[in-house]
Amino acid sequence: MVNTKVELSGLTLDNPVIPASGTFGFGKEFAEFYDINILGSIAVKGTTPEPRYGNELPRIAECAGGMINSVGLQNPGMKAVCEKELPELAKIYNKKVIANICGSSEEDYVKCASMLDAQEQVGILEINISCPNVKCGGMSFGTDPNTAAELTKAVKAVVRKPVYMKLSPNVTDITEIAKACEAAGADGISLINTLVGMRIDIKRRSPVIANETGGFSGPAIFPVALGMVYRTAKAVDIPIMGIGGISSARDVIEMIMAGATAVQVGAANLSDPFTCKRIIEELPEVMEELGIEDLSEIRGCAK
Amino acid sequence: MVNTKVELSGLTLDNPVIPASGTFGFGKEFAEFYDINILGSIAVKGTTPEPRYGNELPRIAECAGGMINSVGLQNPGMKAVCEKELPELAKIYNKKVIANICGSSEEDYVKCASMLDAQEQVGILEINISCPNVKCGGMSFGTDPNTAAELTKAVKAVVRKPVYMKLSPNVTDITEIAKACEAAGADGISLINTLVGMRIDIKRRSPVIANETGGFSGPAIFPVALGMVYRTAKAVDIPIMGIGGISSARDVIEMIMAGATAVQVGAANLSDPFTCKRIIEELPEVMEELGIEDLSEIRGCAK
Amino acid sequence: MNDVTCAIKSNKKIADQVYEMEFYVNDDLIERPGQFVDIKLDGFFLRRPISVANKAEGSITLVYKVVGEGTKMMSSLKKGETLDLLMPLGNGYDICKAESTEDGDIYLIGGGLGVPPMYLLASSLIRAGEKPKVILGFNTSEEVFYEDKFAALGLDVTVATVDGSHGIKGMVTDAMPPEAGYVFACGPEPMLKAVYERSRDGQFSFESRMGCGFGACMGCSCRTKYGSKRICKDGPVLDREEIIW
Amino acid sequence: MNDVTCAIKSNKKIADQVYEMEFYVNDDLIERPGQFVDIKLDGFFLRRPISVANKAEGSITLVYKVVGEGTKMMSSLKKGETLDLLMPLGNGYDICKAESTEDGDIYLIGGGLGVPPMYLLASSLIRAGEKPKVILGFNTSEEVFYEDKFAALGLDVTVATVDGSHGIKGMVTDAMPPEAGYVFACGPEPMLKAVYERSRDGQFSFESRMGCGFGACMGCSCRTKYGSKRICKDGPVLDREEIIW
Ligand SMILES: Cc1cc2nc3c(=O)[nH]c(=O)nc-3n(C[C@H](O)[C@H](O)[C@H](O)COP(=O)(O)OP(=O)(O)OC[C@H]3O[C@@H](n4cnc5c(N)ncnc54)[C@H](O)[C@@H]3O)c2cc1C
Ligand SMILES: Cc1cc2nc3c(=O)[nH]c(=O)nc-3n(C[C@H](O)[C@H](O)[C@H](O)COP(=O)(O)OP(=O)(O)OC[C@H]3O[C@@H](n4cnc5c(N)ncnc54)[C@H](O)[C@@H]3O)c2cc1C
Ligand SMILES: Cc1cc2nc3c(=O)[nH]c(=O)nc-3n(C[C@H](O)[C@H](O)[C@H](O)COP(=O)(O)O)c2cc1C
Ligand SMILES: Cc1cc2nc3c(=O)[nH]c(=O)nc-3n(C[C@H](O)[C@H](O)[C@H](O)COP(=O)(O)O)c2cc1C
Ligand code: FES
Ligand code: FES
Repeated sequence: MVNTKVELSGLTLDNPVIPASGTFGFGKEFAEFYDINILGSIAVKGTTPEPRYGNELPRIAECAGGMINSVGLQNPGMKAVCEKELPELAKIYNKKVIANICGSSEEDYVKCASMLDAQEQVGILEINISCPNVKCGGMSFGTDPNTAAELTKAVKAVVRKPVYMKLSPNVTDITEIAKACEAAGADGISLINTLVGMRIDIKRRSPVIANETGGFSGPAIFPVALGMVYRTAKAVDIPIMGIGGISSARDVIEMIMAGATAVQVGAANLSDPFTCKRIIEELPEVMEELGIEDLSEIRGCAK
Repeated sequence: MVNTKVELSGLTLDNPVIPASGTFGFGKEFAEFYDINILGSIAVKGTTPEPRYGNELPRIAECAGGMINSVGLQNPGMKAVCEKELPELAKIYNKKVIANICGSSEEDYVKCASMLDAQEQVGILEINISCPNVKCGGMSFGTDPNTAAELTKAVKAVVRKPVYMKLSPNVTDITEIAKACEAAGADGISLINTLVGMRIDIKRRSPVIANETGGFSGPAIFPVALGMVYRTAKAVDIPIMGIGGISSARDVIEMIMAGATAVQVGAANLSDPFTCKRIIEELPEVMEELGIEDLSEIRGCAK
Repeated sequence: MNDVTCAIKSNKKIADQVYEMEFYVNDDLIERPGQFVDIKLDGFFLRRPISVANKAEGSITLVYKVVGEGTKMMSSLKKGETLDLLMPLGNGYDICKAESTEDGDIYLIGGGLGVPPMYLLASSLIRAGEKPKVILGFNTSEEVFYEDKFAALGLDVTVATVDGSHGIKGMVTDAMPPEAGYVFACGPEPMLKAVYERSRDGQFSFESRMGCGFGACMGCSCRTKYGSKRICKDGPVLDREEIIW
Repeated sequence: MNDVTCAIKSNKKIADQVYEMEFYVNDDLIERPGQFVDIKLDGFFLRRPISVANKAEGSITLVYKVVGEGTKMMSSLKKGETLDLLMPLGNGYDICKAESTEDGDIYLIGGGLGVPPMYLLASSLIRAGEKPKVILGFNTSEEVFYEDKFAALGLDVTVATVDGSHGIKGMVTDAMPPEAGYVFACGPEPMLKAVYERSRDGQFSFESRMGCGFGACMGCSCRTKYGSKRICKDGPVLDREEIIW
């Protein structure tokens, strides 16, 4: 029997498969498809201090092998998340979850992080400094190492749980940002968030997305994500959650070989709601085929 | 009858379709498939002052909707290009071509550009400051606005022909680099070059590409390229050659609506050698269907 | 919600660019008219949402227009080939609400590809003892479909074409009374808005580009008087009184 | 070079994970043994290069092993389905060069999926009046194929398996003389190198991951004594004397 368990900053996950923030809501829609307790963990929808409606419609465009979204962090706000969404999720999911936090200012992040840190259900705080879909905040925190480091420090100062900084791929050198976050005390790095992308409706002669550009993700971005995880894993010593374009157990193995400890599956959940279930079922078979007994054997083995 | 002609810095092209540098050699392999005189122009293989063997094998990996290459600018050197490759191309192609120039130092670029500037056949000089596959030079010139501007000035000082700076997408803000090149006298911008990407062979537990990471291109990157062309077209007043993931006449229209004046087709030539021919044949039909009489009507119309 | 693989029973052209496709599937899965299915097509990342036009014992029927690459591919599929569908999706029309109104006729108003869901709705209303008036709008005579099918249900059907090549000339609103009591509408947004303005009450079905189609991604949210709603899950049908334009 | 669409005549398993596929196509397109075709498969960006194993009037045969997703898909294709091929690609073996040597036997040495091109080569050599000795190497008996076909050509065939489960136990080099006069070899690189070291002259066929397969991208270049060569166009067959390991 192969062992699919992985350890993430003291949290033991039954397997490394985690739905990515924003693509799994607070779990209940997926619970209609399968028992979500099979998941390693769940990264819930990005939360801001106040409720947010998000961007105008259309928010979605299709691409070859992927999609663009400009949801713009629509969420019910941290109070509703703590008082309603998380308790409801607790009824259908009995493991720790990953809270995903966003804001427009350092204060926002700090407020939101300290409130979510207090929730028993939350195992890890994932600080999203990489959302390309919000005007102020979001990605701007993730493109400069100093700003990223300061935010990391500010959040770390008010919380007890492990803090993972979720980075943007839309930068010249991701390893610089990752190193700055590590030096500032981050417990781990989540990468990547979406690439900036665009589609134009040639009949209407205008951008498909109301917001013009949006966040591009799905299988098409896998090679970019893999390269960034690989380079970052060489640059830092803290664990990495590999995200971007994952849709199969083989992709998971590739990400772990690149240096990831766990992985998150995003857009693939939307086009096939059973993606995470399928990956979790296939993972032991693929491990056996490749002669892998424990995932820790292969972490970062591709050199 | 629709008009597919476009004008690029004084050069009139029969149509906006140009094979991208590095994916069309010096034309002769494609001349075995079709009469290459139908092409708007041809961007020939990146040239350095000295011959270069390039990177170790394997240099190619496959991805969903694209590929990774790490050819590493293998080329016979500027002397052989001017004395052998271009004269041979002239026998099978009777229009102006785009010379693609690379180097490891400013001096390299200047030497190569001035030699190619003297070739009658060359209509435009494309300065590749974005190759992710060479250790020194290449991309490093394309990630900092000041360096890019200096190189632009240095090249402009020694040549008479229009100079297009070919930019890397692997940067935090491409418009900054484009604006710096424009201010330094560039006649146009070519974008994008390849994204940094990677694949791992999970059986061998090592990177597929000998060089570990490589340049990722093909249909998968189209939304990234489109977004960068769109944003850059708003930021500069010089013409843009839109490159990245183009494989159909509809993609060409989308790129032009984003602001490109002409387009280049790269990886798609490799998986289907008839791609450019097919696009050129389909373009008038698609224009008619969309009610476009002249491509200048739609340039940058998506707002 | 179910993920079902089903075989195509027939797929034929019924008007200019418009096709009717029937699948073998457990039709009991469809609970209400106005619900839709989300179709996975080979080579496309996102699914294609299409409303259920009709259902019979063991099958459902869709009517779709070829507008892009996905629907073009659908039109090339043959009998016996299989498709992967998520269904049933969306709230659908609540016909009980219409029964309870007492001020005049019920109108079913469909524009273009908003016509198909009206057919299953009409059947449901008839089964519930109602006799709605049907108004169908198209651009031109070549696009007209299902007029005969609605007539065969014994309903009063008016067709309006923009160019006047079939039925009355004009928009669906030209066939409406100045103020309709209760409307069920589906069609392009400008049509919905015009119908909204000429009706006192009713239910309107909206379209949106969708990420998931089942409520998880917030890709389709719209503002309503009762807060934001997901068109795929809380819609596609909204009550007249909650709509914000 | 041609881009041809051709129909599959047959596609069947002939050994563990190994399939033989025959296509209807103008076989005159294949000029030399050792040339290959490059196959476009739905859903894959790059083509798959496969050597021509045999040709007959109006058809060619490939033998391929399922090693990944692309070859897995190939193995699922049925008679009558069509594939898009670029062909002929590569230089192929030059059998004239072997005729001109006078010191001893000609050896055909194939390892694993290096065996198929040896079959067309053997037929060509026989037609040219030669009678090469054939040595085939596999890991284990379940992987063995084409031994009988070579024997049916009237040639002396030795099979070596690493585990000794069929033929002699060992590598192809264990079946070779200490120094072979002229060899034609195809197989994994370590095998080629071992054969190289035990031969005076010959031609060796190499593999490489390919971008285009027709000489345009420099994705497959290797160093030789006469400068860099493209495996897809100037190769896949290299002369012994030009090889740099
Ligand atoms: C709830 C709902 C019910 C629908 N019912 C029907 C129906 O019964 N019959 C019918 O013909 N059409 C219906 N549509 C519209 C149908 O979904 C689109 O015409 C179809 O998705 C277009 O796909 P395509 O690949 O041909 O076009 P493309 O333009 O190539 O599609 C590109 C992307 O945009 C999306 N898209 C394009 N147009 C629309 C649209 N109008 N609405 C939503 N997404 C769109 C596609 O799904 C795809 O993701 C419905 C839409 C919704 C939301
Ligand atoms: C000139 C030449 C002739 C060949 N002849 C044969 C033959 O007759 N029979 C046979 O079984 N195999 C042959 N091969 C190897 C065959 O091309 C690969 O096994 C096949 O491409 C694997 O595809 P896949 O999708 O199953 O594997 P994957 O590993 O999923 O393929 C991923 C990518 O890597 C490439 N790739 C993987 N392995 C190889 C390889 N060994 N060589 C080149 N590219 C590779 C694929 O083409 C694809 O682009 C030949 C290769 C070359 C270069
Ligand atoms: C519809 C959608 C909504 C998303 N919302 C969030 C979010 O709220 N917070 C966040 O950190 N990332 C968000 N993301 C990014 C994903 O979590 C993930 O990083 C990205 O999509 C790359 O993974 P993928 O290629 O598997 O989709 C969202 C992505 C999508 C597609
Ligand atoms: C095999 C290969 C070789 C390339 N060589 C060069 C080069 O020499 N000079 C250059 O500027 N770009 C080079 N490129 C980049 C392309 O010109 C183009 O910018 C990039 O591939 C994006 O376009 P695509 O998605 O259509 O391939 C190369 C790309 C490929 C795939
Ligand atoms: S499309 Fe995902 S929530 Fe509606
Ligand atoms: S694979 Fe392109 S040159 Fe050989």
